Amino acid sequence: MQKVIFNEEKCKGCELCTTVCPKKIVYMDEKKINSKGFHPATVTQQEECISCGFCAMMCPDVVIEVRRPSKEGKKDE
Amino acid sequence: MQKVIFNEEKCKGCELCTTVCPKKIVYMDEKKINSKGFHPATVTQQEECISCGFCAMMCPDVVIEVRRPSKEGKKDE
Amino acid sequence: MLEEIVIAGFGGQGVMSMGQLLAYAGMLENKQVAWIPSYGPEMRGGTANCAVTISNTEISSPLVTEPSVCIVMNKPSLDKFEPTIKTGGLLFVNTSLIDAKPKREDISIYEIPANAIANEIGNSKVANMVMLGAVLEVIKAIEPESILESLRKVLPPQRHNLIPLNAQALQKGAEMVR
Amino acid sequence: MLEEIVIAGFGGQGVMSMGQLLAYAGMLENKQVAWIPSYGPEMRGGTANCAVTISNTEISSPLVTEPSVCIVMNKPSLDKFEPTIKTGGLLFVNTSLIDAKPKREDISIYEIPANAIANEIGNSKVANMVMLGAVLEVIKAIEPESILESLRKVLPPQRHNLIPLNAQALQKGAEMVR
Amino acid sequence: MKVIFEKPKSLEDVTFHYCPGCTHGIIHRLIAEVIDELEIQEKTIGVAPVGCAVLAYDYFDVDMHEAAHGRAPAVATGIKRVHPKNVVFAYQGDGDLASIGMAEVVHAAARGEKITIIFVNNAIYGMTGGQMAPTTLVGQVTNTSPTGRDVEHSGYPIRVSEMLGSLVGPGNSMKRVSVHDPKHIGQAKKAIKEAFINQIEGKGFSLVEVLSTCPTNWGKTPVEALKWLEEKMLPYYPLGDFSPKEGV
Amino acid sequence: MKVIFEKPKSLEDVTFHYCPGCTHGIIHRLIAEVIDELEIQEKTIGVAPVGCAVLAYDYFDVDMHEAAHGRAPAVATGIKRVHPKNVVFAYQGDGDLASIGMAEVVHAAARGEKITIIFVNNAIYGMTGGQMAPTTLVGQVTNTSPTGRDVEHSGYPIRVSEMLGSLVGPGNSMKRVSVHDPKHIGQAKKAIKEAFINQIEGKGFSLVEVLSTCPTNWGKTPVEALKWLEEKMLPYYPLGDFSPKEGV
Amino acid sequence: MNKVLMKGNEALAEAAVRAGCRYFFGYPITPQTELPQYLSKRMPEIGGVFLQAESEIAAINMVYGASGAGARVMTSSSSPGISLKAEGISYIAGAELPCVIVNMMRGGPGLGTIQPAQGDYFQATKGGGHGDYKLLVLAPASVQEAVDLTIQAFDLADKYRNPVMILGDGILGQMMEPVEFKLTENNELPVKEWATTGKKGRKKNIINSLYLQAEKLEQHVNRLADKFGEMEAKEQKAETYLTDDAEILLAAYGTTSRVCRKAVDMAREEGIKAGLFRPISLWPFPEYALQQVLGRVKGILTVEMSLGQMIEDVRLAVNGKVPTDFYGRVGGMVPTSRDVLEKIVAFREVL
Amino acid sequence: MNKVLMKGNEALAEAAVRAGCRYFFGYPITPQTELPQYLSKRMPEIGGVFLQAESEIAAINMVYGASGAGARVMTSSSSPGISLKAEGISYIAGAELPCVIVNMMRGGPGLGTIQPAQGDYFQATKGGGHGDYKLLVLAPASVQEAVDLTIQAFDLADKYRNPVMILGDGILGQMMEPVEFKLTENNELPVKEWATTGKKGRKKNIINSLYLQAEKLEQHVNRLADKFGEMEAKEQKAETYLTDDAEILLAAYGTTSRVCRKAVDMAREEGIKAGLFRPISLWPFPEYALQQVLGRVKGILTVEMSLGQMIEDVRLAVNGKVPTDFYGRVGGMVPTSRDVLEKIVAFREVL
Ligand SMILES: Cc1ncc(C[n+]2csc(CCOP(=O)(O)OP(=O)(O)O)c2C)c(N)n1
Ligand SMILES: Cc1ncc(C[n+]2csc(CCOP(=O)(O)OP(=O)(O)O)c2C)c(N)n1
Ligand code: SF4
Ligand code: SF4
Ligand code: SF4
Ligand code: SF4
Ligand code: SF4
Ligand code: SF4
Ligand SMILES: [Mg+2]
Ligand SMILES: [Mg+2]
Repeated sequence: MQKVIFNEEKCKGCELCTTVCPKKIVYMDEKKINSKGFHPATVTQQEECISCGFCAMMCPDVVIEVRRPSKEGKKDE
Repeated sequence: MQKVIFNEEKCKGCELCTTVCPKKIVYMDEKKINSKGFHPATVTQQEECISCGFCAMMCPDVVIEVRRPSKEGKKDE
Repeated sequence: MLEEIVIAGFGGQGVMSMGQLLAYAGMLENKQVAWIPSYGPEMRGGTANCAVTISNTEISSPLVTEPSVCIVMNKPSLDKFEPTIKTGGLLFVNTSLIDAKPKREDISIYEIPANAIANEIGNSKVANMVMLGAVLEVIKAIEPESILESLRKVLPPQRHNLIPLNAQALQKGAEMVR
Repeated sequence: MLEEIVIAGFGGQGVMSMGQLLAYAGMLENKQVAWIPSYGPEMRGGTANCAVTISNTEISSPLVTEPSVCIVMNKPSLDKFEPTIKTGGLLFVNTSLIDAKPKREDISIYEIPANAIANEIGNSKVANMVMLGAVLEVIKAIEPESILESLRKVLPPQRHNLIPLNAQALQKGAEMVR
Repeated sequence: MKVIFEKPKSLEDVTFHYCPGCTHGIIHRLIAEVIDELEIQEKTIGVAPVGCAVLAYDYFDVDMHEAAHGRAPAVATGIKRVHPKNVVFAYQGDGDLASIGMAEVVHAAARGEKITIIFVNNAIYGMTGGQMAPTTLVGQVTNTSPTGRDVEHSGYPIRVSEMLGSLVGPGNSMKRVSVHDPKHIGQAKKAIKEAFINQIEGKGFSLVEVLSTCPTNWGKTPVEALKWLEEKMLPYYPLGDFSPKEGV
Repeated sequence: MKVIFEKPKSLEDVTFHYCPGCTHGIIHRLIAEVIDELEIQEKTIGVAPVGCAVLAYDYFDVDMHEAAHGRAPAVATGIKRVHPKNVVFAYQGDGDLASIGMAEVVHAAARGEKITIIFVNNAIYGMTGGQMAPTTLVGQVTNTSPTGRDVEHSGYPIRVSEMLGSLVGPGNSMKRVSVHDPKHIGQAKKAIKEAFINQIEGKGFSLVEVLSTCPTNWGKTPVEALKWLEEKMLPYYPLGDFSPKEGV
Repeated sequence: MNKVLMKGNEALAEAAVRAGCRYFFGYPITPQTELPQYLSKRMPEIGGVFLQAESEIAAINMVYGASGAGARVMTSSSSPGISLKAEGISYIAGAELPCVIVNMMRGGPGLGTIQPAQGDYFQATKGGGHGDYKLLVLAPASVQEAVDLTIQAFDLADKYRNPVMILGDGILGQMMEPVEFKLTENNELPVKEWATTGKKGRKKNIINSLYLQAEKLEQHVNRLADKFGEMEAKEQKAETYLTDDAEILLAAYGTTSRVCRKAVDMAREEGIKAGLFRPISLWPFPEYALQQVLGRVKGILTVEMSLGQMIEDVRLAVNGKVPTDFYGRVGGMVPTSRDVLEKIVAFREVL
Repeated sequence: MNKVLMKGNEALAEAAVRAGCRYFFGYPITPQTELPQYLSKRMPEIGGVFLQAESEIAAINMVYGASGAGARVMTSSSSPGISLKAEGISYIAGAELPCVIVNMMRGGPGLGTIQPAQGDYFQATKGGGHGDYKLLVLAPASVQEAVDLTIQAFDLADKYRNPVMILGDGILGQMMEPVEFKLTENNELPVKEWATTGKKGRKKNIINSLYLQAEKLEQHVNRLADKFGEMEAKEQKAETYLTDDAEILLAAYGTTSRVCRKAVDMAREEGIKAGLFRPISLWPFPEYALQQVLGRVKGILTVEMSLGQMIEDVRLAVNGKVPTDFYGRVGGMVPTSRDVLEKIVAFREVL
């Protein structure tokens, strides 16, 4: 279940998203490097994410999409 | 004894001086006409003048010179 | 027919409107006309003048440097324009305000006490129309009726009551040179 | 002697300063030199390149469109500049960052794993100097010592401690093509 | 799954040319979100400045007009007078608006021109590589104030919102916001929305001054830059509403 | 006999080209009186505007520089930076200063430029024959606002002193005065003197806004014009000191 | 008869209205101020907008915005004010937008004087602003022609998506002559699909002159060049007067052309075969028309109210084939027909 | 050896300092920004003033004030910024004040691009501003020449009391070459009795370009004309390269002249007798020098980074005696020597 999705090709590695996550789960993936030469930000502990959207609000490059799981019992909209 | 002296050639007949004289002695001399075609302002009742300088302060064209008689007993400075 | 007319005087003597009326009347008579003001630095007070050209054929230049007719309403204008008049041209002098005499002998001179006459008929403001009446009577280029027709077009309706006065002024002016 | 050198790479790889050092050293050797940056719209990130001309005689044009020597530090630069090299010219490829192979057969190609060597001697930032060492060894136009002399003039005193490292990098680069 | 956050429709799906961490990108997004939310994409006309945001016409998916340096308010005025029912906004930097374009913005405000200006104050000339701006802080080092902005030589930085708010203009609106953290980003968006609504309701001129970073020319990392904004800029540029007091 | 009042030394003995009753002449005289009283005739450099006062260089007996329309503050800045010990003043009309020259005056004030500006606000463009100025009153008929200045179309008149006073500038001084009667003329002179002193003491930028008449283009006699100034202009343009509050 | 007696400035303003111009942005300056003043009354009557801008720079940039928004729009000024518009004009030309710009020239340089002059010919025809662009420049010699050319100017501007300048001088602006407005109001204005009107129902439109990539800008400028080439081929306009047998050809535009026309008459009276070549389009300069009347011409005398500007285009057009001479007055002075006649006589002697 | 390796912009700035310039007013714009940046550090060191103005207009008017006050003063900008200075430049020329104005041209029109171009030749030489005035326009082709001409520029400006423009392009500004500053600091600047310094001990001075009376303005402009005539006689500067036996003559200035010089070498290698005529002063255009090298020339190819501007002056100078052709790149593109060579070959065939 992907709550935060990073469009890694667009990421410029500025790290702003990492500073605002209340769960501290956004980190720079030093192992990857995109075609512009940046290490992209990412989240692996998706389950920790509370879908607060802070990372996305802070991202200057519209890299991040955030979703919230439907309430239990409801179908995905 | 000339307390107020009008440089009539320079007068443009605007009448501003006439409105501020506390003694109401400044008037437009309809009988004269200067080379620019204006009736100049003037004062004939020089003795009435209290040398307040208002007419000169108000004149936009530096037409008027004002003097005050020396205090009695003093020589002209 | 080609008349190149210069009209000059103090600002406020109505020299600009005199010129415009002439041009307007010429246009009404299907003549070619042009009117040029001098929009000099002397915008505040001082002298004003304009040039009117009236012609039966296309006007090559509307700029008048050697007028065939010159109307001077005050002394400085006489000094300035008398020397420019074409040989054989006409000079109309408002003797009410000009006591000096023109010097040229190769032109025809008409002396009109325009302000005096205007005052006579009751309004010093029509001195210009008195002058114009005299000019039209001499040059015959424009009918006085066309001037009145122009006035009717130019003046706002509420001021049409002034037209008889103007007609009278034109008339009086004409009489002076008959 | 006329060398027309193009140096290209990512911003941050030190291509501009490589070019300036070359020009400076050439000047110290009393040669004619010129350095031109491309100050394109790609000012933020992206590629950077400059051209250096070194000559014994007056330089007619400092603009280099057909380089005799080309140094490429990354892949986009290889793609862009390989086709421009003069027949018989030299191409220096930083194989640490470029895995593609040059295609031209009418030029001499030198493959230098510049970043790898720089890391070896302890500082990835001197990859450009490694590259430069190799180039100088081949073209012989400029003495490595002049490069070091230039560094001494250009660097502020407190950073002169970096000079031995740079010397070593030049040296290592040269070894690669001996 | 409900999408909480995605690219707004009025923003083109392209990569900005801005430097990493430059908050121009955030501000662009906020404007696009507001346009989407107000459902005015089809009647909005944007004016791009000369400054780092010069390519804004490639980023907003609305009709766009590239202005001359500093003249965006005049260009926007021309557009608005032709299409009074459309929504016209201009995006300007501090060099663009507060230096070369000072006369144009003061007069657009004085006329109560019904346009919206998003004024990005990053205390420097970004595009030309870091020269002093009229909003550069006292003591701030730039490429043309190498020893720091000196009051004796260059005076104090201009507080644009306060200055425009001092003009008589009962329908005008001037607000200062910041984008240095999510909370302030939320407030900034609200202010931008209100500014557009001010225009749509025909009240008058509206301007939102957004404090923004220029990591590249400040010589800081993006994260440091946000901190600098908060610590140095906020005290001199207080956030708030500087709209003219009612009454003439 | 003691001379109470005569032509100041720093005024040339020529006839102004101004219309009868135009208060430009009074303001000229006050400036010259102040120069005389401060004994700075030999080190004063004046900058003339483009406006009715364009010939000011012929009237003041000090070194003079004719500026381009609206640019007097920039010209004065150039002079002052070259001769920081001289006294530099500029004389500007409301079209000159508040319309085309808005950017230059705002920036001279923001820089705290040590110059003095005498700003003659007559609510109209005098020289070009009576067009609307940024200071034309609401409802005032001019040649380009034939049905009266309309707020919806042209906004409210700009209060220059208040606006410049809103800039941070601890050494700056902005005052508004009038010349519609001898009492106010006295106050105006005092303000002009203080503005020059502010410069001489090296404190900062100083501006005196003088409410003035334009009988010709207002279509009034000189006496009516003074009355109109008093009755119509004073309520919108209150006299007083609008210098920035102390503190940054 | 539908003629009315009007000042050049006012007639030109009314012509703009008749041509469908509904937006005017300008700033007062003598000797063109009657033009904005007229429109400040006229525009509201017809639902148009007259806005007095804070400066000439603001005015030209408002024109830029309004033109991009699809309007027929005009601005006017006189010499120093036109200098201030230089950057904006370059932008408008670069962004390929139509508009009409009026310059009623006065004496320069600097503040100069408010009297008439023709010292801005170079500025108008060679480009006062930066970069390679061209204005179509039309120079009326009478109030009627000012009206006719103004109406054409709006159509040409739309046709080429290029600014058109009407270049007159203080005399043309202040002079009254009878005029007839031949066109009834033009209701069918061209549809402008490129304009910023809101992207409803179509892809977004961008008005722009920036091309960061040199290659792209070169393409763009070359496209402009093609357009300029087309204008040069199609839009040259000139009038000739007694050129068939002329041996001395006068070349003059606008006000001086009328002075020269009279000088030609005077010369003919003295038996001198003089003729007049009057460029109506200053750019493109009517070189073809000039080349065609060279037949018996032994010399060309260019007369301008300048130190000699159009003379260069005359020389370029004749390319050394005919000797040229120049007579000019400057600083607000207007040459008289008699002066020109004297010059003709003197010139004839040295030929 | 006293050579240093410097960027054109910085070398030019330092040259100004060496020439005694102590006042700089400017506004940032690519590709000249290094120039003000350099002076923002340098001026305070030597007791001078660097002031970043609020705009190009403010900058040129500060220059106007400072120059009137007697200072050696400079401003610099690039194309759109120079357009904005047009009115101010006309004022400065009209008021007869000395100053140096640098234009590092970029691609236009409009916002264009920041890449190099030569599209402002007309603007510089024919007058971007209104009215009859002329700038002395100098076009360096190397960093050393930029230094030398800048130093001369200040002297020429003072000599003629006229603004002098240094016309370069982005390449000249950004390029590094070794330079030598031959002059030591010039301490003996001319005394300027006309300057506004306070009227202590003398009659008042007035700096002005207004002459309300047309007669007075005409006198003034005619005096300017005399001065321009003197400059035309004395200040033409050009360089020739292999022109003695040249059959094809290239004409180019600044950056393109260097491209052409190489093209001449390449052509000579192929046995084509090519030569180069390089104007150094663009105004006055060095027509005498050009006329002198026409000897065996069969055709002149003008090469510019524009749609063709200097070509008009070339044509005016040769007055139809030699056929001319043009090759240009625009929008920030720079012609290559090989392109020029191809053009030479093609041109030779049609001659
Ligand atoms: C007339 C003109 N002058 C100067 C420039 C150069 N220029 C481009 S952007 C800019 C300043 C940008 O600063 P700002 O407006 O603060 O925007 P930022 O880049 O900081 O977002 C300047 C001076 C220009 N393009 N045109
Ligand atoms: C660049 C430029 N634009 C316009 C003008 C025309 N002009 C001369 S004075 C003036 C306005 C004068 O009004 P103001 O400054 O209020 O002075 P006033 O005459 O009322 O004293 C204008 C628009 C000009 N000379 N130069
Ligand atoms: S949405 Fe909130 S919790 Fe989830 S990664 Fe982003 S900032 Fe962290
Ligand atoms: S904020 Fe955006 S661009 Fe920056 S690191 Fe995070 S995802 Fe990447
Ligand atoms: S000085 Fe005073 S009292 Fe005397 S005339 Fe003048 S106003 Fe009247
Ligand atoms: S105020 Fe002066 S100008 Fe006016 S009437 Fe009196 S004396 Fe004459
Ligand atoms: S230079 Fe500064 S403002 Fe411009 S994109 Fe980079 S960080 Fe942002
Ligand atoms: S026009 Fe007005 S401001 Fe100008 S001199 Fe006349 S009254 Fe004074
Ligand atoms: Mg900024
Ligand atoms: Mg005024």
